[in-house]
Amino acid sequence: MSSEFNIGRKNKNNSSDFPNPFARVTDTTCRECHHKIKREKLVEELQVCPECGFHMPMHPYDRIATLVDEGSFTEFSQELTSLNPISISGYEEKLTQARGKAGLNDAVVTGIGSIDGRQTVLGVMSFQFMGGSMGSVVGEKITRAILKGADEGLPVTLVTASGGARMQEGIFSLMQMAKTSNAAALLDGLGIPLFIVLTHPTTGGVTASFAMLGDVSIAEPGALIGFAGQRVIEGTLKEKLPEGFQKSEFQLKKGFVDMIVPRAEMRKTLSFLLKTHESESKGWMSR
Amino acid sequence: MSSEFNIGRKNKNNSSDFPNPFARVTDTTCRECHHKIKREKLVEELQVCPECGFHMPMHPYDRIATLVDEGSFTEFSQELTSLNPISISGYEEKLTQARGKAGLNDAVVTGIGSIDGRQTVLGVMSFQFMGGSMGSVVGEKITRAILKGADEGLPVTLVTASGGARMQEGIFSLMQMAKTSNAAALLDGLGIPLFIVLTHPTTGGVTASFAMLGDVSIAEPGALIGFAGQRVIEGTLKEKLPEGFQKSEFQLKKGFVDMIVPRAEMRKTLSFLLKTHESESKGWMSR
Amino acid sequence: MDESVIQSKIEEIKVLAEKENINISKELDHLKAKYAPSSEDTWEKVLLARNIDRPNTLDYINLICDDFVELHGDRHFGDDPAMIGGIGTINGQAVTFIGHQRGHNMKENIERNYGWAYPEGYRKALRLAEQAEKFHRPVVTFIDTAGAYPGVNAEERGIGEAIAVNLKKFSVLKTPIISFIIGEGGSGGALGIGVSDKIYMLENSIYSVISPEGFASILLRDAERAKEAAEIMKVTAQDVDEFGIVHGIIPEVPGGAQIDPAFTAEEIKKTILKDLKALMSKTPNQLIRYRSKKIREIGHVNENNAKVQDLFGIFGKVFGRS
Amino acid sequence: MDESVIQSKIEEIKVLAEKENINISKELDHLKAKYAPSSEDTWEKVLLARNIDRPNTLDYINLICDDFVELHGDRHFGDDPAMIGGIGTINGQAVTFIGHQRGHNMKENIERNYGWAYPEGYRKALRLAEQAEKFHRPVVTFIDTAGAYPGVNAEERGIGEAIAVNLKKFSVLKTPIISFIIGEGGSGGALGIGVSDKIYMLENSIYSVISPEGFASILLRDAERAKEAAEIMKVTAQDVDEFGIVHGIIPEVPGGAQIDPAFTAEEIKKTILKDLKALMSKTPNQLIRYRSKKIREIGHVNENNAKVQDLFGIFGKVFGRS
Ligand SMILES: [Zn+2]
Ligand SMILES: [Zn+2]
Repeated sequence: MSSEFNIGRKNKNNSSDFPNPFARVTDTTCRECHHKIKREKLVEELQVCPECGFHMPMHPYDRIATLVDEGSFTEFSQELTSLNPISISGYEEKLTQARGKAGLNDAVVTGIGSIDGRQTVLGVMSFQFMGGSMGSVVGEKITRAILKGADEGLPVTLVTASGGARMQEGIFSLMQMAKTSNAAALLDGLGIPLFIVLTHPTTGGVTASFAMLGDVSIAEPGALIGFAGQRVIEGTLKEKLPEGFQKSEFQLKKGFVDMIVPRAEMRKTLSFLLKTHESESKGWMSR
Repeated sequence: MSSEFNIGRKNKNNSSDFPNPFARVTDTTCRECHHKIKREKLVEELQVCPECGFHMPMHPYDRIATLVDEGSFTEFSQELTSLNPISISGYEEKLTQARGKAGLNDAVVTGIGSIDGRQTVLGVMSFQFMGGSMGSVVGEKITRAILKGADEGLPVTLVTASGGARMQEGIFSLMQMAKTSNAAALLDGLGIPLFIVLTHPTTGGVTASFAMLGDVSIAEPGALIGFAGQRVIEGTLKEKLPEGFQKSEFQLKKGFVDMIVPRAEMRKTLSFLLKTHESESKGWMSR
Repeated sequence: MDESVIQSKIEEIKVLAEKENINISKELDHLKAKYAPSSEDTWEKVLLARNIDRPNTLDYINLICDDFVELHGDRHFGDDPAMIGGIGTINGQAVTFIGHQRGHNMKENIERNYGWAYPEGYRKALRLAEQAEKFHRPVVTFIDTAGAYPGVNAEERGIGEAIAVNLKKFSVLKTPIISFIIGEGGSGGALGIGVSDKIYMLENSIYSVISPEGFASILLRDAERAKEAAEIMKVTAQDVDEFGIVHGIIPEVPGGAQIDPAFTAEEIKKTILKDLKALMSKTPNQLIRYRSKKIREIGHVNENNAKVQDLFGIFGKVFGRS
Repeated sequence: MDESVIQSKIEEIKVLAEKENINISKELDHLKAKYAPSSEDTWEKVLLARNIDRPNTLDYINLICDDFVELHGDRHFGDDPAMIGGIGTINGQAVTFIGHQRGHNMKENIERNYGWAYPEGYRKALRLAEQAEKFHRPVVTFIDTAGAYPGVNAEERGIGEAIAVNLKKFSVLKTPIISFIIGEGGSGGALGIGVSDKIYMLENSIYSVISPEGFASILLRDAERAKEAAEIMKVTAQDVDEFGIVHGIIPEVPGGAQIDPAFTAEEIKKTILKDLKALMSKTPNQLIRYRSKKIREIGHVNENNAKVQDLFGIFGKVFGRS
């Protein structure tokens, strides 16, 4: 477990001691264009490759730092950890490894923060933690986050990154799709907005549940967004994939995302959405 | 004006003297396969060609007779006639001619009848009357029929046949699309069913309004159903029309009609729908 | 004091101002436009309504809004570039904008399909309207199309159904809707985003059930007689206003809105702000009842030789007594 | 008295009846099936669940309903033959049926795309479910798919979005929903019509987050180890029932439902009638609250080493106190 991570963990309910943004970032070679990038440059660019524009996966705490007002974030449900519901051998060890590697208890961080003074519940997934897969903990934390918004009348913003369901939890992981989608239905019934930010990659059971249920859906450029895996489509069905298949730009053209927003403008965009969805504007209307 | 027609007109509010079904039918040559058909055979076959199955346009009174329980139909708004809202020269004369030819005041007959004892508001269009075009009278009568259903809690069944908006009424004919669709919205809000029977041909402004707003949509076999005219698509845009384009079977495949029902089974099908949409079944549920 | 007197007074002031080297020409142009007599020539209006330089939906949005974010897609099939939409703020008030989008040149027009929208365009419009309803944002639509796209693909994906559903759902949408016909308002494709609480036509816009060319070819049996058809059909803003179908006419500078887009944009903006003030004081039920009644009253019929309106008492049943 | 004792008693009676030439063998077969011990072999169940002769959705509808009318289309793009639906009556009660449709031979399977539905299939399912809701008809769904179609076209038309919207909307649909997994219940494609008040699995059906083959190839790194994967994943009706995820198991005759479809159909029919009696006495709010709570409780987590359920008091807020 890295020392940067411990800073965050120790002071988990004390937002002023939020872990240093990008403390975990190191010199990196871009996976897309193989350009070498110094740590300082990468931090400055919010982990976007200055050469090819690839938006690299981010640690949830780093992402949160780029989105919320400084010191405004309070995490909740941080101590939630997984059991082994279908008794898969090796799952506990895998979880322990992932915790150490990602510096998180599971694949999502949830809390409340504000953007330009407007509060939102915020859930940010981590692709580093077992491929961002959704098991009982991710399902429960996303559900709690959405219901927290419902309960407190706060907009909910979820930043997705996931390979899909966590197969090690068998049928229980499938059910998290229903659980998170039901939470979205309840939020919808109260007329409270759900904003979804789709980042690279968002696939499988997360795409087929809450990730596609945003009132407004924003994608980062070049993110892979889809349900079926590309290898399944190519392999099993021998279909040739069209150019740019399942990328953000493809999903925009196909009508499934509202806009593509570069990481550097994400905060500003969310701020505008929070402003234009404010509940004061309801005043004139009886429900 | 034919004598058969006068029978119906004279006794307009007396359902027991409903005009003799098929009194207007004569020996005919099928327009599709050029098969010659004797009057008796044609009546027996409900004006469906026994050779090629073409479902010929029917006079509204004939169609009503094939659908409702004998003696159960009472017409309303029969006296509604058109004005000349944009002062088109020759429109009044055209209307007078059409009245004589079709034996109707305008292109739709509306009333209340029952099928196997279950009441429904019924509106049946006539393609013979100026191509079933929708002007102020058709718009008003369809709207009244739908609102009658809303007012009395009765299901509404509309049998369409139309070339589209009545251009002689200019912008007023366009507005009938909004009017009939608004009526459908109000009916929908009360949870009362709207059943649509699409017959040959149903196109233009009628397709782009109430004809596509059925809770259940039934098409007769081989009916042309579409928005843009085939000549417009072929002529203006030089697009080649696919086989069976805009026919019932095409619309079924494209997902816009629930089922294709031959004329001989239409009454039975509507009866089943009226039964399974009965309001008693609401008893268990608070609204 | 009639319009021609005002016009000549304005010209006098302009000459004086120029002599004194005072730059008030822009303000004077506006004043002039406001009191300019409308062109009497119907065909000239048809041509102006279709003018490629005429401000389009995004032009007006950019001139009117403090900020605007475009939203894309119908969530079913695609994103139609001929129909755009998004959220903007006008003097801080959030508004959902929806409109047909035409181009200013060949390249843009090919990209935008000349403002002929596909079913997915109308479904995007409805999605954004329902999003606005959910969050109690008013809706402003800009109508600028010769019609829905009359092509094989549009038919295959149900252009008739898409328009019909919009007519139905916009007519009972629980949030204020204000529409502006900014160019050509053609047929069901125009009406598909045109069922509203308030609808205005720009001075040189047209609104018709079919294009003059179509009318000519069908009823006059000669497509060349479009000019004549336009007269017969009564398609100008002034005609349609006289029929009581729109709520008013938005002025343009002489020669058309393309000469001074900002002037017309400002007029549109003022109209939106004024109407929103009135509409936002109403309950959703009041809005829908008014909107339904207004639609319900359009048409010319008689019954036993008397002009009739018969509401069947249904509005009470649908809306309660509020 | 355990099952094997019952079985031998049944055999005794059968022999007696045959001697006396009394034809009660069918009744006895059913009795036998009801008390037959389940096969202990997981892979056998997987193969039975996929058996091409196994009764499919339309088979059960025809066996259960007095009358049935199929309804088609999603009103947006197409009619998906892999997902069927319509209105039927059971002892006079109108019910909306929805289900994946597989074929019994190659030709039918090609026509039905092997029960792999496209987005338009899921959207048709939702349309019919919302139609049922509007007219207060209960919904019965039959789940029988290896999964949603994993192809380019399905992705292009938003298979993920279509399933997600179904999960959301079925979970708060204001009418009773009863589901039966009749064969293979594979992944999101199964769940897409599987969010219900009551869900049952047929004795030889399976329910899983991914196919055993997929699990084997990803987690066991060998697609050939599917048999082993099926054991590890715990996919049988008996496993899933033990997890508390379904409400019960519907019996089949020994050897599988294809041997006596009428027997299983009758069991399904009895279950529907019994459940409808209970569910139709509830208000829509009660239904949704129960459905939401049931979904909400599925999952195994701990917090500070204690097993938790935390409802945030939200249900009161959403549903009121009724
Ligand atoms: Zn790069
Ligand atoms: Zn024939």
